[in-house]
Amino acid sequence: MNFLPYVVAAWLFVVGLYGIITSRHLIHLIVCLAVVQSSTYVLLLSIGYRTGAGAPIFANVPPGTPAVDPVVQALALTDIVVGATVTALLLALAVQVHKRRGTLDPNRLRSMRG
Amino acid sequence: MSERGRLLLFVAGAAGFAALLLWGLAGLPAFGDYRGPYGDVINASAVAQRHLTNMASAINFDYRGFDTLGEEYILFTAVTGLALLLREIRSEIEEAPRDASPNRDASDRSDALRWFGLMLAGFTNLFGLYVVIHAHLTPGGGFQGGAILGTACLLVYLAIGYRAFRTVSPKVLMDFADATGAGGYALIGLGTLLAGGAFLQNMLPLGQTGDLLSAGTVPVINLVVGLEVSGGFILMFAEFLKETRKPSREKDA
Amino acid sequence: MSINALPPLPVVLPLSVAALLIATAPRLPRRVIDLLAIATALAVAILCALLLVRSLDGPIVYWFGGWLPRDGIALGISFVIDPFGAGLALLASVLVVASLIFTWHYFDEVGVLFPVLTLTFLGAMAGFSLTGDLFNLFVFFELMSVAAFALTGYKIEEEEALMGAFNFGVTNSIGAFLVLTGIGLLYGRTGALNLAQMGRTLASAPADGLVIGALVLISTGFAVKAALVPFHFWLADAHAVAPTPVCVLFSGVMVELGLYAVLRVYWTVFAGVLAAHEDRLRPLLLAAGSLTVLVGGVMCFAQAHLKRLLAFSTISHMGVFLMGTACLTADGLAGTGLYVLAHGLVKGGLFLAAGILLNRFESVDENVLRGRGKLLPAVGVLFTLGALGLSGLPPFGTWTGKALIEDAAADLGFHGVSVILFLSSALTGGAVLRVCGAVFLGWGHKENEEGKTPKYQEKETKKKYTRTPLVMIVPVGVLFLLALLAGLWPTLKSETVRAAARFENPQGYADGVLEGSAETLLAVGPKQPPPSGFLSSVTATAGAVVLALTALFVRRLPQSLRRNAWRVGHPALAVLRTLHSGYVGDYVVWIIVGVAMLGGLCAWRFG
Amino acid sequence: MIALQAMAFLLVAAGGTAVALTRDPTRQVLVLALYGLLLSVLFVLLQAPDVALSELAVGSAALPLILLVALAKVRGREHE
Repeated sequence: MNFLPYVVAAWLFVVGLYGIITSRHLIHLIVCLAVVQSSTYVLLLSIGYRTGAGAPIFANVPPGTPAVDPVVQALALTDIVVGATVTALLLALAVQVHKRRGTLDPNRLRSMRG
Repeated sequence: MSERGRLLLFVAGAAGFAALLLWGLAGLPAFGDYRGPYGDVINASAVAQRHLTNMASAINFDYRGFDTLGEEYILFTAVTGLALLLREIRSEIEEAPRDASPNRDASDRSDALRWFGLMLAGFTNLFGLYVVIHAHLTPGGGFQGGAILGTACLLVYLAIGYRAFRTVSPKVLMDFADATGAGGYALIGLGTLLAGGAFLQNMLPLGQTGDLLSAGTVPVINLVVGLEVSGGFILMFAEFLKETRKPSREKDA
Repeated sequence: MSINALPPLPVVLPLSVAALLIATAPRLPRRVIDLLAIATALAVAILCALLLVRSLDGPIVYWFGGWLPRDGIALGISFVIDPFGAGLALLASVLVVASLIFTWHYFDEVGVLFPVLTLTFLGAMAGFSLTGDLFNLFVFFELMSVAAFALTGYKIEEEEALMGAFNFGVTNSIGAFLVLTGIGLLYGRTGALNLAQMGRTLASAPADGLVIGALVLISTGFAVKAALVPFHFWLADAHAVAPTPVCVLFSGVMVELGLYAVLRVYWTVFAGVLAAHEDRLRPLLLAAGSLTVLVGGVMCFAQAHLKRLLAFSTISHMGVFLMGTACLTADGLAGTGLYVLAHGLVKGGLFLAAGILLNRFESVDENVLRGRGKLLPAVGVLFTLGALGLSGLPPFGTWTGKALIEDAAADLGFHGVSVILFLSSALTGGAVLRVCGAVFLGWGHKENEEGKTPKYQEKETKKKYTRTPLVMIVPVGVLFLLALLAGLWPTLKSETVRAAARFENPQGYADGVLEGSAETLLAVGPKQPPPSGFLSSVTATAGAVVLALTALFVRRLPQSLRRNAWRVGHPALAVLRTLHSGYVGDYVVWIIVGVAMLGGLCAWRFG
Repeated sequence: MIALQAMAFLLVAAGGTAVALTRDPTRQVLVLALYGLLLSVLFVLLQAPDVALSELAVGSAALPLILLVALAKVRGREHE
């Protein structure tokens, strides 16, 4: 258990990348990018965890009760909103590509080359 | 590169990459052994310093409020970018939007479904509002509540239709929410500057810990964030929904 | 509000105005919006200049929310402003002013959206340059990216533009995740996000896998933005298709900011713990820089699409900048700083000039434009001036920077660096000079190659002008003038060297941020520009002229020579061209391979 | 608690893998919504209720909905 969370985070990063490079559909590719991003949430929250401690909310427990790190939680919150916006922008590009070309297969779509 | 070549190169690269990641991760303290000091300092002092109980909100809206300003602007910029990317261009001949015909929406869905959807949307909205305003006390806040509010408006679309969605979230109003949400955050900061404090310094009275009106500027900023996030999410939905209107027109035509 | 309240303003001012414009847009006439945007960018430029001057004698430390550090632990976010950060923000705002003026007749159909995105882009770049907090750096990185993706995809009727923006978005997002993973590693070790505090904590133990892993992840993540080989593929795609006024900002300053972030993080967080390894780091970075120079330079010369050509020239120059900073000395860094400044101005001007051609002739293809530029002698003169500036002809600022880098490398015994620098200047300057000869003088012959690039592009203004409007020409001239001024300004060089010495002093930085103490200023004696730098720069320009003329009059060379050159050069070039496939999956694979390779090399050198 | 967390981590790893390996975009979006749910559960177990709520709202509701809308736009128009 000591390092399982970190291994899971690394795995999510790599498996998301695998999805991206083998993708046959731009929207599928965007979703795989979201998987890569989820690796960072898992990593951040695992780093800030403390065994046996509670959530960093002192509404029903007195201040001073052992709590996990709230900083990584704040970072993860920011990260989630950022992820959603980037996904939406890429999606808009994909929708427009489809409108022009009628396909979303990256093998048939290219930016400039050579 | 051939597909096979790409995959082989990826496997080699990913193996090296994973080895690097694991080598780095092995240097971390074991899981469950967070050592601080940043989070511990805030856990120890924020209740006394800021009269609030939710530490994540304390960080997002006070200690590291400047990050959140940037984050709000990321959302704002994305919404502006979506409007740019999904704009209607001159070459696309525009007909009157299909849903301008009043009968269309009603015919698709049964009454029971519509009522159920409306009720669900109503509850979700209430829940979203609750989540927004209790940021400094319990889990939740402007992001989560804003996202829930945005999703609630989408439920209206699913239950009744596009026109109803636009009625509960008129474009002008949402543009305004989006802009004032992001701009309002910046203005709060400028206000604290004018008052002689540091940018985004918490200068309002802190009140009683546990009250709805406590923690100084935290609930104010949180409301502004809620405004921005809900407006931003609804505008994002709206841009994409606008897109879906077009192909159905083509098919019918 | 006292003068001490200035630091947040370069970020907050453009962001506030952007929101204001969206809220009031329906009621404002187009010209008011434009003027407001230009005035805001000008105000940011003035603010940055003020901050730059004030930071010459020591960094300006500003704590947001009034959260001063306690016992060496930072509670909030700080801006730490030094001449390098303020200078980059200043460069960004000057380029934004130029590009907003240039777009006076542009973007009629999108109204307020373009100025709004440009202003948020400016605010993000300013924040990115000034911050002293690692996660805040990440936030501004993302803000910058989101604005940049949207601006790149502006021409939604062109498949290349959409896919260029898509590739840009995917690769840079992966870069951001690499950075964030690195931040996670560092946070787990140090429990801090403030750069100074992280550096201090890290220095208390020897370097291990975590330190090296974090260094590699953060450097490569930002290297995607900095377009260093093999992370560079997205750049040419995005620059070739983005509207020209946007390219000015991308090539002129955004890409350079990627390298700035690597340096900033290295010199505040890693320099302490890796101090003993500097000698082993240097050759690694110099090799990476050389590779970037050569790939960028050769691909630049091989392009007929003018914007893509300029994009590859930026990649080549990024290699030079990496080599300058790879010396890990004050001279090398100062040389890079000066070069970045002058390059940004020259490259910005060149992109704008390309925009004028696009507007007049609806194409940026060298073969389509051949001879048609004879109608525009003024633009031709400016273009040639820019090409010479790009090749580092004295007294352009590019020359001072390059000479300083050469000296810094020679001081360390790396004499080969001058050869690489010569190649970079000759190839990129030569490519642009070749275009000048072809377009404005009609020299050379059409190549028989299959048209790889679309010959005609969606033009960026509503109507085609029969006379080039002054608002399009003047910004080009002003940018070149500023680049000349950067080379002639007497104290600029010595001040930059002084600032560079401070930049590379992690101890002083940490003391200044966490204790608020005056920095231990190192005594640095600025050197006089040696004549060797002058000579080698002129040689590089001469090399550029020779290359350009050779390419233009290749048919007058003896047949056997041509055939042999073709036999040697063509296969290599073909491979290089194939690698730039325009397919995002390939680009992602290269990123991962690059990370793995750098990781392996670092493990081998330091492990 | 530890066993529960370990299980949640493994489920998240499996969920992420499933998302990456699901080739059909529409089905993938549904798997993504499920994955968002798994992540939320994990975050609750890591004592991060704020992040869990956020992931629930964004990752398993808002984002899949936007994706479905975009897919509806492109579906059935594969021509050329």
